[in-house]
Order: sequence, then C-alpha cells, then structure tokens
Amino acid sequence: MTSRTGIAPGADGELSIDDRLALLRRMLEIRFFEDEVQRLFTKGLVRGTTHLGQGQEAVPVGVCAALRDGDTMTCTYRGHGAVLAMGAPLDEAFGEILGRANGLCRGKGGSMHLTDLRVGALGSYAIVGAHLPITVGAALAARYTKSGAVGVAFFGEGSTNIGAFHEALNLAGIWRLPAVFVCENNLYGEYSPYASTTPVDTIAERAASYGMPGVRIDGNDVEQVRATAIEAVERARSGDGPTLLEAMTYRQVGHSRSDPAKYRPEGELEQWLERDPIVVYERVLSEAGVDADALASIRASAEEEVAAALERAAASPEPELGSRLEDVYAS
Amino acid sequence: MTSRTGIAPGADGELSIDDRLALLRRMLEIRFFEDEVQRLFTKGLVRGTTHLGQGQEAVPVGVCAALRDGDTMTCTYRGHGAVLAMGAPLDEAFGEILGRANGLCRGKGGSMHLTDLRVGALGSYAIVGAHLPITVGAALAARYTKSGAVGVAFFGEGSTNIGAFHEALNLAGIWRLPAVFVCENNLYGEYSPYASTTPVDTIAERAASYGMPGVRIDGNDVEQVRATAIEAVERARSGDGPTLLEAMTYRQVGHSRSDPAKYRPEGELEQWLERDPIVVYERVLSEAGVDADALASIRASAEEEVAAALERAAASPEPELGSRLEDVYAS
Amino acid sequence: MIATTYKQAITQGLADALAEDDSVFLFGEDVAAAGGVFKATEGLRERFGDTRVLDTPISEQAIVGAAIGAALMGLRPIAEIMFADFAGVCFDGLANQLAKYRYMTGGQASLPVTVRMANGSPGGFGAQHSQSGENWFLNIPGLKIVVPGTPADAYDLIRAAIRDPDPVLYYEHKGLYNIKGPLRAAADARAEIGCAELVRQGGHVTVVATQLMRHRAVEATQVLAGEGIEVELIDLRTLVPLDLDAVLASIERTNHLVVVQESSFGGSWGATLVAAVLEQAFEILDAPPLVVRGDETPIAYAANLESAWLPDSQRIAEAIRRTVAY
Amino acid sequence: MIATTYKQAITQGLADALAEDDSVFLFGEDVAAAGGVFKATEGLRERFGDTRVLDTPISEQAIVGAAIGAALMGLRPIAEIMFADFAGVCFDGLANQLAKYRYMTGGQASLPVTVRMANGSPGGFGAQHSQSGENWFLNIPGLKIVVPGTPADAYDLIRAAIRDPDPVLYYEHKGLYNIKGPLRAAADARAEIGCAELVRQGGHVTVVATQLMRHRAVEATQVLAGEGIEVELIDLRTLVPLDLDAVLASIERTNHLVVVQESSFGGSWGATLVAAVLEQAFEILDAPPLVVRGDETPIAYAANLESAWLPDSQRIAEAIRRTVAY
Ligand SMILES: Cc1ncc(C[n+]2csc(CCOP(=O)(O)OP(=O)(O)O)c2C)c(N)n1
Ligand SMILES: Cc1ncc(C[n+]2csc(CCOP(=O)(O)OP(=O)(O)O)c2C)c(N)n1
Ligand SMILES: [Mg+2]
Ligand SMILES: [Mg+2]
Repeated sequence: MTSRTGIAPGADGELSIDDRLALLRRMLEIRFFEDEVQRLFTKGLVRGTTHLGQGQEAVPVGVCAALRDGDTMTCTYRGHGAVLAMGAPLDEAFGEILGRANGLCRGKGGSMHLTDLRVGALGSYAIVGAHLPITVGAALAARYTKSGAVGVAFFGEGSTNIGAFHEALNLAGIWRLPAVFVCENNLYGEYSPYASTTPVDTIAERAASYGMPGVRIDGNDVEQVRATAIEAVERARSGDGPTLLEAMTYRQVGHSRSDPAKYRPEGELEQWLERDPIVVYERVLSEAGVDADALASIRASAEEEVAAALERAAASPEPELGSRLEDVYAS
Repeated sequence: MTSRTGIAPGADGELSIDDRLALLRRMLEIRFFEDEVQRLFTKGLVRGTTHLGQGQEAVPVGVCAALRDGDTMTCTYRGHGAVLAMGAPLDEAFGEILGRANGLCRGKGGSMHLTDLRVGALGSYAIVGAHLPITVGAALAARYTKSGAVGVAFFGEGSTNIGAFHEALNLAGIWRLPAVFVCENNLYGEYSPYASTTPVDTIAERAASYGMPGVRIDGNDVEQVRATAIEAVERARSGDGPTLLEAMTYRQVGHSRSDPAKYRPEGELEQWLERDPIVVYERVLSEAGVDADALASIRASAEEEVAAALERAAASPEPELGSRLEDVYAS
Repeated sequence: MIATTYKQAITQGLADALAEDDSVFLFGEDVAAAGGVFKATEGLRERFGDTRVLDTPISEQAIVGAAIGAALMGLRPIAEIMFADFAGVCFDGLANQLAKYRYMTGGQASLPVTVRMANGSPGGFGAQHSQSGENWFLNIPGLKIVVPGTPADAYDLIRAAIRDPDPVLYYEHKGLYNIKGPLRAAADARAEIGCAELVRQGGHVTVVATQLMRHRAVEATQVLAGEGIEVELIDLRTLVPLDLDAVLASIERTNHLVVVQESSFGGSWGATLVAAVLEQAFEILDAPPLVVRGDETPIAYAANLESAWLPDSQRIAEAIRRTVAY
Repeated sequence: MIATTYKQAITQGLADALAEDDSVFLFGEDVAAAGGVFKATEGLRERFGDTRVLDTPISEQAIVGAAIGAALMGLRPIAEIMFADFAGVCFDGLANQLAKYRYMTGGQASLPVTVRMANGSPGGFGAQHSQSGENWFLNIPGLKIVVPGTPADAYDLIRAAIRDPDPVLYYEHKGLYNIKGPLRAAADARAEIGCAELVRQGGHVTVVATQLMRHRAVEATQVLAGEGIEVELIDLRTLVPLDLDAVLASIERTNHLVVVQESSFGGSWGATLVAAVLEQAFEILDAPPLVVRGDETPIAYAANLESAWLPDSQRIAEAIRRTVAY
C-alpha cells in the first residue's frame, strides 16, 4: 500500500532518499500549480476569487503522506495543495479552476471547491468550519464499517472560532472517532491577525476541551509534519481517538485575489520567506547529500508536468450548457 | 443600591441574618412557584411543556444576589427561578405560564419564555445556546455605554456542546467583556448523562479555551454561589473580563412535563435530596441561631405569597384575540 | 391491516429500514437510550444496538455534518433534528452543504441522507417549537421535502426517504403522532416521493392541504358536502418535487383552487403552488385562488391566540364557500 | 448631485448614521481595520474609532446574538454577515431570535438591528457565495427585508434601516457595487422601507424586478420600446413589507405582469407576489403572470453555466413579449 505521495505511510525507520524526493516533488508541484493559478487569475482567466497557499505546502504534503488508500480528507477554499497532495490530477484541478468540462467537478465547483472522491478528497469548503462535521461523519462511517480508514480535516486558525469547529471536535472526542484535525495556523484569518480574534496562545490547547491531545508543530518542516501526522493517524486508526494538530505556517500571498496584505508587520514576510518549506527542505536534502543537479531536475520536471497539465486543461472545452441542469438530484 | 434579592450586593463582611433570610425566602418563593406550576401542568392548565428546576434554586438566587440594578440576565426554558430571582412579579410569571393577559409577555411567550425587561431579565430561551451571544451583546453595550452593567447568562452543562456557546465565550473572552457565564451542571441534558456527551471532567475547564477563568462550585450552597458570583461580577465590572462558573446541582424532577427520569441510577435522587439547597440552608440558618418558628413563618409567608399571586393570575382573562396581530413590528 | 398510530408507523418504518439494510443507521439527541423526545424511536436501540442507533450531544451542526460525511462513505444515515424549528442552528449544513454537494462536485456522489424533524402547531410550545419548517427550504434546490399526513404515508415515505439516493427532509407533524389509521398492504401501491394523493373526489373545488391541515380540510369537506359543495381534496405529501400535474388535473375538473397551509403566506409552498398553477394554466380558474393560512406573525403561546392563528375547519370551509360562490 | 457608486453610497450612509447617532455602531469580520472584504466600510474605523467600528472573530452566531443583546440595551447595531450565503450559519439568530423577540415578549422591546449582507451573482464565486439570500427569510414574520438597486436607494435605505425600530436585513448586491448614480438631494423624497419605485412608466405590461435584475430589465425595456412595447417597471426595493398597492395600481393600467428575480422559483418573492396579486385582483390580468428566474439548481461556477442560470435582458425581453402577445 502506498501513501498519497507514493511513499510508504508507516512511521518506522528512516525515510529513503526516494521518499524524501517524493515529498519535495509534491511540494514543488503544488507550488508551481499555485503560481500558475495566480498568473491565470491576473490574466482574468479565473473567475470570482482564489485563495492560494504558497508557503504552506509542507502541511498538506506532510499530512497526506501519512494517509493510505481509503483514508479521506476535507479542506477549505485554500485547499488546492491538500487536494493535490491526495493525488488529484493536476489537469483536472486546473480545468476546474478554469471552468472547463474536464474539471474535477465539471466546472460546477470552481477554485474554492476542488473535490475528487476517487482519491478520498471529499471536498473543499467555502463556508468556514462547514467541513469539520463532515469529516466527523466520514470517521464515524469508518468505524461503522470497520474500514480502518482515517478522516483528516484541514482548516485555518481563524476557523477555530466558529461553532461548527466546537461541535465537530466535541463529537469526535466523545465518540473517540478516527479523525485528525489539522489546523494550518498561518497567523491570519483574512486580514485579522490571530491574536485579535483568539484569546489563547495556541490552538493546540483548545484540544483539551474535547478530550483529545493537541500538538503544535513546525508546519514548514515537511518531515516533522509527516512524523507527527503518522502518530496521530495511527492513534486514530487503532481506536484511540482524534488528535488536534496545529501546524505553524505562513501564507506568503494575500488572503485572496485582491488582497495586497498590507496588514503584515514589516519584515514578517521576509522572515517567513527564509523559512519557505521548499527552500528549507531543499537545503535539508542537499545537506543529506542530494546534489544540486538532482534537485534542479526535480524542480524542472515538476514545473514541466504542471505546465503540461495546464495545457491540457486549457484545451478542454467549456462545459456544455445543458449540463447545468444535471447533478441536482440523483433521481 | 439593593441587589435583586433586596440584599446588599457587595462581597464585604458577613451577611446579616436579614440578608440570609432574604436569600432563603427567595429560594422558597421559587420552590413554591415551581411546585404550583407542576400541579397546574398536571391539571392540564399549562400548555405544551414546562421545565422545572426544583433543587437548583440556589444557583439563580445566589448569582442574582450579586447583581445590581442595570445588570442583565438571560436564561433557558428552565428559567423560572432565574427570572424570579431578578425580581419579576410572581403573578405575572404565573399569568404568562397560564397564557393570560396579565402575563409577563401578554401570553405570547409561555413557560419557556418568561421575560421581564423591567428587572433586567432579557429573556428565557428555548433554543439551546441561543442566549449566550445575546448576553455578549448586552455586555458589549454595557462597555459601549460605560454603564458599568454586567451581563449574566445561565445555561445547562449539555448546552456547552453547541456552537453558540463556543462563539459567545470566545467573543466575550477576546473582547474582555463584562459578562458572567453560569453553567448549571445538573448532570443531565434531557435524558443524557453529562459524561455521555461531554469529553471533559468539568465544564469549568472549557474556560481555558476562551482566555477566561473557570470555577467549579457547589451549586446547592447559596452562600458559596453568591460569594463566587460576587467575585466574578466584580471582575467583570472592573474591566477584567468574563468568567465561567460551573455550579454543580441537580434537578429533582424530570427534564420536562412528560419525563419520569428513569435514566437515573438508583439512589442518585435520594442523595441529592439530602443536599436540597433549601433544606441545607435552613439547617445552616438554624445552626446560626435562627429559631424554628422564624423559619416556619418565612416558609408560610412565601407559600402564601405564591398562592395569592396564582390567584391573581388565574383571575386574569385570556389575552384579547386581536392582540395576536400586535407586537410583530414596532412600526 | 390493523390500525397503527402515525408515530408507530414511523417507528415501524425506521425499524424495517434498519432491519433491511445494514448501511442504515439512526442518530440524534436522545433518540437511543430514551427513544426520542416524542418516543418515535422507542425500542430501536434495544433491537438494533448502539452502533446503529446513537445518542449525540446537543450539536445539530455536528449531526447534519456527520450525516453528510457518513453518506459520502456509502452509508444511509437518518439524522434527527427533533423540532423542525431547530433547523435554524444547522441551516448551513442543510442548505449549503447537504443540498448542494452533489451539484457542486459535478455529480461525484449521491447523498442518501434522511433528516427527521417534528413539525407544527398547536401544541402550546410557543414560537420556537411550533413552526412548520418546510418553507425555509423551498428556495434551496437539491433537497427533497416530504410532509406525510397519515400513518400509511408516514410509513411509506420514511421508507422511501431512506431508500432515496438524495437528501430528504422528512417532517413529522407533532399534532398527528397519535392519530390512527391502517398501513398499506403489501399489494397496495405505496406512497412515493413526488406523488400527491387524491384524498377525496369532488367536482366543485380543488383543495390542497398537507399534514394537520389535510385533516382539518377533511372536516370542512364533510360540512360542505351537506351544503352541496363537493370538494376534491389533494394531499401533496411531497413539497419538493411538487406533483403539479396532479393538482392541475384536478383543477381541470373543478376550476377552483383553495390551498390550506399551516404557515404564513410569504415564501410559502401555498403561494408557490398558486403561482405555478397560474403560470401553467392561466385560464383554468373561475375564481381567485385562495390560500388559507396562518397570520403573518410568529405563533403565540396562549391557547386562544394559537388557535386563532391556525386555520381551522370553519375558516377552511368559509374560504371554500367564497371560492365556489365567486 | 455628483454621481457616486453604490458602494460609496453605502459607506456614506453608514458614515452619516454613525455621525448622527452615538448609539449606532458597526461590527463584523474584517469591517474595521481592513474596511470590509468589499471595501464598503473603508475609512470608517479611522473616522469613528475602534469602539464604534469593530472587527470580530469568525463567529456569525456571536455577531447576530451580540447585535440582539446590544439592541436590547438601547443601541442601534449594524452587523455585517459578509456574503448573504453565510446567513446559514446564524440562521437561528436571525429567524428564531431576532425576528421573534418583540412578539414573544409581548412587545417589551424593539430591536433596531441592521444586518448587512452581500447578495447575488454572477461573480464566479460558486454555489455558496452567489445566492440571493432574501428568499430564505420570507416566511419569517418579524424581519424587514430591503434590496436596494441603485446608489440613491442604497443610501436612503441604509439610513432608513438603521433608523427603523425593527430588525432589517439589508442586502447589498455584489454585482452593483461599482455602478454609478446620483444620490437624492435633500429636498427630494427619500426611499423609504416598504415603498416601491416606479422606475419607468408604460402602458403594456408591468415588470417587477429588484437589484441586478432591475438593471437588466431596464435594458430589456429599451429594446422593447423600439418594438413598440411600453413597459412599466417597478423596483420593489423592499420585499417585506411588500408594496403590493404599487404593483396592483400598475397592473390596473397594464393588465400584464412579469416578475424578474435572481433565484429559483420555489418559495421565492416572485412566486409570493404573483399569488398575492391574484388573490387581491383575480381579474386584473389578461395574460399569465410570468416569473423570469434562475433554474431550479444551485449556481454553477463556470462562466457559461452561471450566465445561463441568471436571467439576462434577452430572456426578460422574451418573457415580456410572450406576455404581451398572449
Ligand atoms: C461562515 C463564514 N464566515 C466568513 C467567511 C469569510 N472568510 C473566508 S476565509 C476567512 C478567514 C479564514 O481564516 P483561517 O481559518 O485562518 O483560514 P486561512 O484563510 O488563513 O487559511 C473568512 C472570514 C466564510 N467563508 N464563511
Ligand atoms: C438547538 C436545540 N437543540 C435541542 C434542543 C432540545 N433540548 C431542550 S433542553 C435540552 C437539554 C439541555 O440540557 P442542559 O443544557 O444540560 O440544560 P438543562 O435542561 O439540564 O437545564 C435539549 C437537548 C433545543 N431546545 N435546542
Ligand atoms: Mg489563517
Ligand atoms: Mg443539564
């Protein structure tokens, strides 16, 4: 059984160089994907809005590397990375964002709603908090059917102030469901700094209200994310209940399309750019003996793959007009 | 300035015997009131449902004794005691429950919705959790207008699992509003024992998620309730923010009209009857030298007052039919 | 068939569905150990065990979300939201998530979720426990809405709702829990989602009603029959999808329409039905279509006020007389 | 008067209300420091300070509840819920608490709360950020609902909403934020809650529309005028209370009715209006009343699908032609 990034999902032993390169590669694909989306948006080819996650890639890649087939994932409008980390095809993801017939959701979802049930990506949700109870349901079903599956939900720190967060974690806690709640604490909810909306020092400590462990980790260290996620996933799978992970990270771009992110204190972005998860990991790998050429060629091939995927998506037609009347009901 | 029970709201010094008797008297009025409602219900004179709080009287009486004019209170469908503790007239409370024209809400509210703005009783709410954000608003207004008022909300332990609880306490916490959240932990939410729905040992510890102190107290000890409430109210009034109080208590009756409360473990009720807040307090007062006659005459006069109030209410006519079309809009 | 109550019919329907299909399970507040606040799930936990029948905390958002998640994984959850009025605390889950999931994902999944809610007046429960909640969801494509009015329909429609691949809001009327009636025999045609029932034939006027109003309309028809007014009574049973054909076919014969509903007018199914009829068959009516309804107010507690709000057989009869006499 | 945008009119209205009355304050997610996600509150925090203009956590239930509590204490809160679609997460607060408080307490308090929400399509925001939310609240007596469609109405109605003693849901149309138009001069009659506007006179057909559809209807009328069809166009501006008199007076002259709405049919204000008209004035129409509307589906993301869902001037013109030709 392979994990979502093609590497073994177990916690045991050292990661092989191939595994490590697979993690890097997946982060790079997501980065290039999002850079493209940003360009497409600027060119007016993406409708509405788009929420990018450059700088946060280590969280979904690290966590999804701890999952296996049958596990499920839900995420937010800022979920391109998570959906791709589960293995959704790049071209269909582009297609959805461009509103094309080849899109993951046939053009009905859009940038905020990438969904690919084939790989366990149960949806990207645009109403803050809405997906946390849905992950609880997926975890409940796993227990009910004894499938051994685990449900993961990604969400921002700002989302922990909404009612659905509370209800979902409480229910998962009291039922000891196989779920892992991953808070991507990127320090801002829209334009509001964390401390202005949340009267606790860490999100992790909120776990105590729900009878589950809470762990804060470096969300820009993909291996630490993966290792912690493996523990939480194992805990869930073995029936010991849910975990709340708080991965500290940073979105290097604005909240959405139109946000110049002027609310950041001076120097903050620069500091975090130095801790860019991809830069950091490339350094780690280079220190571990991967030569610069190998790194460069992975970069190049990821970039090419993304470009080719975009080309395929761009070549896909618009959805047929009549399709808008389909999919409301199954019967 | 007098408190809601007519005794000085300050924390300083010993309670005088008169003050103590006033606390007892208020508990007795509430008890007799609710016993009457129970009888009326059995006779078919109360419509729908009614939720009684026999055994819990020390909580509202103790807390409201810490309030002064201008302070506000919200509570639940199980709120007769709290509304009376704020000073709502007994006859109008009965009138409302009987659906009469003299009712607090002109017969439009009912048993679950006693409200008396004249005394700061901002409402009894039948949707679990709905009133907690409303208390936050009252506290926000107090800060906005610099009125120095404090807002108190009563709710059950089962209600702490609903989203509105979380959002309200978080907002009060981050804004450090003058509010006191009083959880009446009576061990059951409807028919569900606390431990089956809530994966924490105490409700008080949930306060940590909201940057406020949480205190568990004996909710059947009216003086302890009052003393703790005074601290919390002072804290709120002086700008130090909200507090979550968890008052341990017990409802001696079923959840509502039709509940025989068979889910209780054997002996539980009996144990709690021994800790009946009125019995306990009468013993305390008697040990403090109040003689049996004095206690008996307070009892008798409270009972008479309740009976007379009921008579007045029963004599009030039904609301005029046309009044049902009034009060939807102010203009 | 022996007569059962409406409530027993629901319990029976739930039990039969649980027995028939392992992927069906039932959860909500106090539905298991206590058998539900209306006792409509009594005995199910004992019979099917506590993995199939579960009590939850007071967390309606979590309940609805959990139903969605479980349905995505192939189960057929039955979620209870207790009073229909409580749909307000989980409205996003119902209206934005459950209703739209299939559409927004381009049809990647069906969501066979049944949401049970107790509807209606006049129980003296006050403004927040007496509403007819179905109108809140009419403008939200993606949900099916059923409103059974008899034991037979309660049984058939709970079975149909659970079997249906789409989300179904199943409204149980509190005022009908104790009415009695026969269930349909195996050989009979069952009530299906989307099919109205022709309760009574008559040539003078088509009356459309559901749930408690159906029964009050029946009373009215009896009085009117004595006056020579023959009412054709239709119980829609399902509000979405609407069986407009059945209504139009009847009006074709009667040329008169009266709708009776237990709610105010704005945004109601009755108003929607009238507009739909007029759009489809403008010249079909010989008199103004009337909607007998609750006043444009919340529902008061006092007995006399609540009764006055709710249409009774006299008000219904009066409206029918006016229509026929037009 | 110099032209301002719809968005500027709102900002201006908020600023004037804040300046005029100390009991007015404004709060919501990112409305203060950032000036709102649509920049409709830009500069207000700077001008009125952070006790009058406050940012909140992502907690819509708390926002609505806080508005209620503050109103009970005599303030006039303006709460922003951002996208109208988010009303789902605080539906109980709006529908069960805010709407019913006055009634349930026998008139003990008024609740002068204004709730601002951004409405509508076609921004490419997908099914959960494009809805017209007003229909969710039509069956909930106790709320007033305004839907301004021009800068002048946006200004007048935000002022009227804030001044009103009752709760008002104020829907801002996202697609109109940048349209320009004059505000009314001091001497002019201001738009009031409950008063429709006669946008254009014409003898052949009454067209009723709001917000974006008003503008598309105007386009349609221009085309039709060239064909000799004179449209009388009414912008309701308020959905509750409904200015039925204005609509009836117009139909009295035209005997034809077309409603244009940015939402599906079931439970909509358009369907309600048609049923109300027919009930009041059955013989007034010479042709079937048509409701031009969105399909009975959620709103898709792809440009072509969303455009097809939303009525455009051609579809509107077509419906008008059909009605007039009937
Ligand atoms: C219920 C609801 N309220 C408000 C919004 C608007 N909104 C979208 S994203 C967002 C901020 C979320 O912040 P956070 O949870 O930290 O996630 P991040 O965007 O930082 O990943 C808000 C307020 C929404 N989509 N849904
Ligand atoms: C939103 C909502 N869900 C469910 C209910 C039904 N209900 C009424 S009281 C109650 C139990 C509340 O328990 P708790 O908070 O402990 O208060 P207690 O009744 O013990 O005072 C429930 C579930 C409701 N009124 N509102
Ligand atoms: Mg964030
Ligand atoms: Mg309790």
